[in-house]
Amino acid sequence: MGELAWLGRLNVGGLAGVLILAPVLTGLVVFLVRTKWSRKGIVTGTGWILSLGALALFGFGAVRRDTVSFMPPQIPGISWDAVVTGLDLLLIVGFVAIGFLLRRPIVAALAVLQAGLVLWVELSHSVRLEHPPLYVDWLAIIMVMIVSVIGSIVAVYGLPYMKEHEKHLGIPDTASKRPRFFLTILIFLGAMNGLVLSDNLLWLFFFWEVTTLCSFLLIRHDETADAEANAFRALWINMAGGVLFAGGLVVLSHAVGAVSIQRIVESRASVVTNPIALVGLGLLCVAGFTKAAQMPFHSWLLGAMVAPTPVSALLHSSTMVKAGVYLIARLAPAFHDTAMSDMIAVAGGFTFAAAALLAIGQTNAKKVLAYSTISNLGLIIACAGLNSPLSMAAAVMLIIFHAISKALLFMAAGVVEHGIWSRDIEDMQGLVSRMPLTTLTMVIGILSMLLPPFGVLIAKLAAIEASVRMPAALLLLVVGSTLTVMFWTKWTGRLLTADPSVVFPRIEHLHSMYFVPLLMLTIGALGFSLMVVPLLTQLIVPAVAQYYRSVQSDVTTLVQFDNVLGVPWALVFGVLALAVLWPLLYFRGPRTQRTGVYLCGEQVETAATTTFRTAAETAVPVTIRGHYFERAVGETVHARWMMTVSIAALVLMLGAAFLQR
Amino acid sequence: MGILGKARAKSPWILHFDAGACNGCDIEVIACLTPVYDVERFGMMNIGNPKHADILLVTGTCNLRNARVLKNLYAQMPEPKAVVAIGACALSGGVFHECYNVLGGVEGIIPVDVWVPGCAPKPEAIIEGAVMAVQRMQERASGKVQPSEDESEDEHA
Amino acid sequence: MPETPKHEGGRPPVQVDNVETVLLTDLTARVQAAHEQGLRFVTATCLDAGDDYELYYHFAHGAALSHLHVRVKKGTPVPSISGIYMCAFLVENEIKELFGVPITDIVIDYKGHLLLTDGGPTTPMLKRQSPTSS
Amino acid sequence: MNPIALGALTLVIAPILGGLLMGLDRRITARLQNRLGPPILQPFYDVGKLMGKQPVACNSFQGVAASLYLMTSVLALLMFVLGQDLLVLLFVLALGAVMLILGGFSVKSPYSQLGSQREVLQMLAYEPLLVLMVVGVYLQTGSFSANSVLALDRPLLLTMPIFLVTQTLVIGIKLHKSPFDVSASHHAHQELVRGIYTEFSGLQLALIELAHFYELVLLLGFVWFLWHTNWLVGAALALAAYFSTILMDNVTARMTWRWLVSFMWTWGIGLAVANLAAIYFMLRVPR
Amino acid sequence: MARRTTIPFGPQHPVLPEPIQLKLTLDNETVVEAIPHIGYVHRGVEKAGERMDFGQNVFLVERICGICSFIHALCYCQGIEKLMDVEVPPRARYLRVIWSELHRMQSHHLWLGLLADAFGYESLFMQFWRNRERLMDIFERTAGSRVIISTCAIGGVRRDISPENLQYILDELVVIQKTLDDAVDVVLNDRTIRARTVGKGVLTAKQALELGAVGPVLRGSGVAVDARTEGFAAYGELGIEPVTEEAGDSYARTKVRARECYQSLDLVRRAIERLPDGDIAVRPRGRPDGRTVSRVEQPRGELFYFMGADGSARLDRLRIRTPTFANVPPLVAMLPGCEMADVPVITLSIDPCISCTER
Amino acid sequence: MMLSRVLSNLFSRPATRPFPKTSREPVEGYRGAVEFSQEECVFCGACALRCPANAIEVDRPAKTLKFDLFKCIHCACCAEACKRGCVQLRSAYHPPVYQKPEFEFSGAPVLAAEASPATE
Ligand code: SF4
Ligand code: SF4
Ligand code: SF4
Ligand code: SF4
Ligand code: SF4
Ligand code: SF4
Ligand code: SF4
Ligand code: SF4
Repeated sequence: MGELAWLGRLNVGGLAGVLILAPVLTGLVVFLVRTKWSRKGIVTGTGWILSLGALALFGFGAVRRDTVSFMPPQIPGISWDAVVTGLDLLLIVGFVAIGFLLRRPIVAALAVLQAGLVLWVELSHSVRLEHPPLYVDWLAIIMVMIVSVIGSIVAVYGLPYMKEHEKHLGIPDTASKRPRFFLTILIFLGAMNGLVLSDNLLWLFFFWEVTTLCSFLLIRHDETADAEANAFRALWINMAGGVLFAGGLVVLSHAVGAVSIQRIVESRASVVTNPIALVGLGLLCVAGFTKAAQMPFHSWLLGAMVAPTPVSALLHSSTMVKAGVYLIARLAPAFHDTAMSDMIAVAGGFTFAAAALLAIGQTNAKKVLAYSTISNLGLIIACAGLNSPLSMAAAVMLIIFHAISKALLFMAAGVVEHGIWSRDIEDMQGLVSRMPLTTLTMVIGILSMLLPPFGVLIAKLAAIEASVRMPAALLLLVVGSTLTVMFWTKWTGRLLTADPSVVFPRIEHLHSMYFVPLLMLTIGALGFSLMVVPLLTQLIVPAVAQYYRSVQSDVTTLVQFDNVLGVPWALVFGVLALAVLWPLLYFRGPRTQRTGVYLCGEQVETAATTTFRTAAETAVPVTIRGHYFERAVGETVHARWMMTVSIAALVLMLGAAFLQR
Repeated sequence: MGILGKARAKSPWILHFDAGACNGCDIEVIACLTPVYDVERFGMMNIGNPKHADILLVTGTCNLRNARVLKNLYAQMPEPKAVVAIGACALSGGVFHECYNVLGGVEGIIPVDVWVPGCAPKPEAIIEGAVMAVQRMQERASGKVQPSEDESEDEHA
Repeated sequence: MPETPKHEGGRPPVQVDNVETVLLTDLTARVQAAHEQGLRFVTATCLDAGDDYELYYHFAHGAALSHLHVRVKKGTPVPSISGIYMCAFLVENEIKELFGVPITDIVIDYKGHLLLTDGGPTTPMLKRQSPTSS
Repeated sequence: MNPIALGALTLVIAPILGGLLMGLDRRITARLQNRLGPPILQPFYDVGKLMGKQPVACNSFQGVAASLYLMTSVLALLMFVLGQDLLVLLFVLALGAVMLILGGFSVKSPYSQLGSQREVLQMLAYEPLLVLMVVGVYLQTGSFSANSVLALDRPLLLTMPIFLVTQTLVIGIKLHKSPFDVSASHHAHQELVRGIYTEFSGLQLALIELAHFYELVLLLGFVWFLWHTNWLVGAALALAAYFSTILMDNVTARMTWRWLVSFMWTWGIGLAVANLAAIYFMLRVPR
Repeated sequence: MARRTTIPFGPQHPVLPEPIQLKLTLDNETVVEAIPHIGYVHRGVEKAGERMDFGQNVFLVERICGICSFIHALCYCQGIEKLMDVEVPPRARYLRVIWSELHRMQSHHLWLGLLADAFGYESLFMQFWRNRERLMDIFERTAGSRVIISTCAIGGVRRDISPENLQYILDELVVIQKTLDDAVDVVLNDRTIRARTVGKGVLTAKQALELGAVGPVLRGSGVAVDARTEGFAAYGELGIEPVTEEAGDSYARTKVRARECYQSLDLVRRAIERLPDGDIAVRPRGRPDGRTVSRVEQPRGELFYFMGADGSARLDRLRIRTPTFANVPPLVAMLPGCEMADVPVITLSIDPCISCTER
Repeated sequence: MMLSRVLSNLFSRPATRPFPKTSREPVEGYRGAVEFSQEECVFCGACALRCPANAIEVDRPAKTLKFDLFKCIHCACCAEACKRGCVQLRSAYHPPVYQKPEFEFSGAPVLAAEASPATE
């Protein structure tokens, strides 16, 4: 790494500044300069800036090989703390204004509550603010990479998407809301970068609330009644989460006397014996639950489906919900080996299984994706709760792979939506013969969510292996992963149901700005899975090691031969690839006779091949509806008990703070 | 050929289609599966699905409606395959040969390899017919006999 | 076998017991009445009697049979009784198809394709085939 | 033994063993039904015959599905004999099952479609049991690897008796035996014709049959595990489990998927969890 | 929720030995609608009955269906005998009962086996069919054919049964009854079978009458209708009590048929015991003239013939309403609401015979 | 119940008849293959008249009799009709054939023997 030594000397403060502020500034330019080409150029350019910035940060981390706490660049006369506090208050004023404008007093009330709590922390003398507010470690770097790269890909994909979207809704170019849309998106990305780079919880809180605001604006983007209602729901749930966050801060700042995550983690020994401090952490975790759309707070993410697809792709993969799990994972070492940690695992595991169950009953593709997100985030949280090196490695892997696959899936679903103007899985039957390319990416996306040798599954296996010491969580994970297989398989089955008449499907034309992002993510999903072992040994193990420094855990056992991470995954990949390729070559050409399907002999040969003759000699097409078991797994069937159980789990979780081990 | 041929001879899977029979022949076909006759001894299995079948057993007089089904089923069977026509009905229409909705047997609808006379033929005769069909299929696969299409034409020309 | 003149034997022709001949216009009402009495519908029979059709509707009460008999000119529409006895739909389709009796409003109407297939015979049960039939 | 040699040996022996066992099954089934039955080698004849059929396909994915199904079965068995991670093995197996299901889904035929739908439910019924069995292994050995079992000096059955039962049920489900043959059955006398297999033919079906050979050996291997200390007892146990499924096949009617799922999720999982709980409290696994 | 699954069930389908198609509309796997599509076995027998001479018709109507061919011939012959005013000798009437009841047993065995097959109980299928083979051997010995036995003729029967063969039948019946005991015990008491039949395809007595059901379908719903109580052949002398069950579900229909096997066993034994000596046939004189209806009880239910003759050698009209024809509407009414998996069981529970339905 | 039944099956001799290794003796009186005694026949056509399947064609002036095996339903009406007893139904069944046998004979010489060449 000799030639790259310069990376280690990078001004990390400046880099952080670029990662946080550049998108905000370019977003403003997009907003103000309203030409088609500038928008395309600037959004794409920002994507490059962010990606390169993230790469530079990665290089910095790789060369430095250690964590760095740092201050933002010093500008004389400016106290960044004051700026953040000011902006925070401004934001809260903004929320109050929104509350009044939308006649939603609850928003204003929550905002005022937040302001009060934040000021309490700020003004209480026990808080020592001298610790540098920003911090870089491997986890942060990984998060920045995800936010910057995947977020940028989604933003670029949003360019053609939003154009078609407005065409679809019949909005003339002059009244286009796209400038505002991209402004929000870019600010969102900046805020996420800020969030993961913050060490000071007050700063983190500021960025946290910015993401709340951005998501509100994005969900509301279409300004239909539906959008308004769901945006409001997202807003108040997340603001309630914000209140819990601020409340947790108040408690923590009093109990530990610090608002720096590092400080809190370092003082673990005193934290775990102090129920009050644990409750403070617990409140932060509950805030994380709201943002990560865990049960019982999951309804906002489902509602967020009304937003245009790029928004969903963003919310689900790299931003917003990931902020929630990030916070919990970030704090995990602080409550390592506590009963509360175990309860977090159970609560996460419950959401994992319950959301997977509900996903089975959904016909709306985006809803399935949403439940899958909720479910996977539950798994990540369960991993954080299990709080061991293996589980944390699983959590980090999940964060990475889930982001890639989910972004891919949402984007593919968006392309499909524009191809068939429906989100219904049933309408996607036989998509493989209509949109083969998109379907291929979608299928790879789905398979990468549930099957070996793809990363998500490897992580899931690691999670199960990590959970053996906790039977309750284990059972939930086993049940959840079985249910997961079910809904994904059903969906893929729909996609692949081809009419045998279509022998060589026409490849559909895809806009390059659709195609390239899809391709990048597909390659990402395949490539990262292929390289899961180096990824693990080079990146994740060091990250986890850094992470549990304060806990003194042995992470070297992580990669050993008899554990899931020791399987020669690349070899498995190769063998399976071979198994895919040879039949494609063998069952080809004139040797293989293409036939119609078996329809009990009454297949009509001349017409489409899945038509049969029936009563009164009429020809009727076979229609096959997928099974969704609405009566068994419908949302309404389970809503009540799931709510009850999940609320109980949270209460128990906070209560567990008082259980000394 | 060797091993493959042996395997083929020992594993004929059967598809039975009733093209308008009186059930007499059909139940005799089913009777072949039962303990007393047990055609599974010969590796025969009533597979019920043209895509898996090697031998098609046809009973019945055939009418326009079931003839198209018969053709479809036959077309869906992968080569090598053979057809056995069972009972007077499938052979000529039997007692129904003058009925208005009877085409008069399988002949001319799909090529037939073996004919089993009787009304209804005994299970023994049906088994014997199926075994003969296997031989015919075997010979055809090894090129000794013309493919079924041509054969049916010149045989009854 | 040479045809012999009809009704030549000494005995008078056997007759079906318990038959009641009704007018076409009364048919529906009579069937309705049978339905209300809880009779089981057995089947219907059609005969081609030259210029007319003869229709029998057979009912059963326990073991006892009773029959309604209707004579209609060919071409006269006959109302379906499948609205009263749903199970009559099969036999009515059959009569419509094989004899060409214009039965109207059958609950499930196979439109002449219950038993017969395009390209095959039409109204094959008629004694003398109409010139259109094959 | 040298792992490569062991793997190669497995590749060759497993299908022979699996095929013979299946032949035995057909023979025993026939005898249970008062018939003579086919020759023991019948499964090999069937596979050979299928390989020689003209290739027929509805789409090119079917071949991929069949091939992946075979490959994963082989892979899973190899992982088993090479002492790899059992949990991974199970999911490799699940990959194959999912691929077969997708292969069934890929054709718009009512029977293969409904068969696939039900096969999904079948997976739902047996997957948790397999995973729980592996968890039971972990609880006793502290590891998920198959090797760790061999290192154990007492038979697993002593602590995991229930799993002999659940494993037998799993074999029954996987082999589509009554009362579990909801998605496909060996003889096609079912409402779904041959269910998920309906549209596979010729070579594709041969691959699937071959995969069944491997899978059977693997599933019986799991039973054998329960008494690994004496391989004869283990083998006897495996054969007993196999024979039980055959017997079960012959004394029950096919049930519906609804029953299957609810039965396995109450009794199956319930008993398995109870057994695990017992182990857990007996052994007090250290955190 | 407009989206439904629409699929063909048949004509060629392994659980249906005969071609019939049900167009099934499913909601998930629940049947919403089942429309039968028939005509695959339609031959035109009624017309052929007007073309062949009335003596040859016996062999024609026998081949309407091979399962209870004898009873078709019986129904036809009894009708013609009415039209020709023929008195059938007593021995012939008893022999007719023997063959009819053997046919009924054979048919019920066949059906019970197919039912077992429909829910995958292969060993039970084998057991019933193994037992059925014994009956087939009896036919082969006594009638000269296994399936279409062709022993009924106008005016009596074509063959006598020798005393040795009567003893042979009695001996075989002992074995048959033993096996039957076993198998019926399973079919009625096995838990998995009960799970598949109890409560499936329920038809109330009112519905059954309303829909024109006949035979075990009607009796399974608790309505005691059995054409044999009319006393044709020798039934009047032997006496018979219709077998009924109340529940109206597939299980009740199964039970009716199982019990009828025993009823037939008993009838055959009693008929052999009381078999009178004498002629087995009278030579019919003259030609049929007039119109009549003839009714007998098939294994599947009441068989109804309407015959019109004008004194010539050929009939003027031969109308045949077979039991399955009457049982199809109840089937169409039973299927909606059931599970896809129950379609074969419920369909079989009417013991469908398509070749007779379509003639 | 079923369990004990199948288990006892397992240990008892299967019911399977080892056909075709050994075939059963044909049952006396079975209506199998139709056989004509060509020497005795006087071509009166009684059999043809009674045959429900029209399987027999007799040309009285030309003195030929044609029998179509494929139409025959083995009802034995011909045998009943022939008072000379020159149509009989053998008790062995007619074996399956690869081709339709032509069976025809006339007054003096036999035109084609009962031909089912492939059965041997
Ligand atoms: S379908 Fe797509 S483009 Fe249309 S409104 Fe929805 S998200 Fe926008
Ligand atoms: S919903 Fe339909 S009508 Fe409305 S904008 Fe879209 S395409 Fe046009
Ligand atoms: S040949 Fe005879 S037994 Fe066979 S189907 Fe025809 S009539 Fe029935
Ligand atoms: S009579 Fe019964 S066994 Fe025969 S084909 Fe019909 S349903 Fe099947
Ligand atoms: S009712 Fe059906 S089964 Fe009975 S003889 Fe008639 S056609 Fe055959
Ligand atoms: S076989 Fe007998 S009945 Fe026939 S033509 Fe010859 S002699 Fe006459
Ligand atoms: S046995 Fe019957 S069908 Fe055959 S030739 Fe004689 S009369 Fe004709
Ligand atoms: S059977 Fe004899 S008596 Fe009768 S028609 Fe022929 S030759 Fe004359």
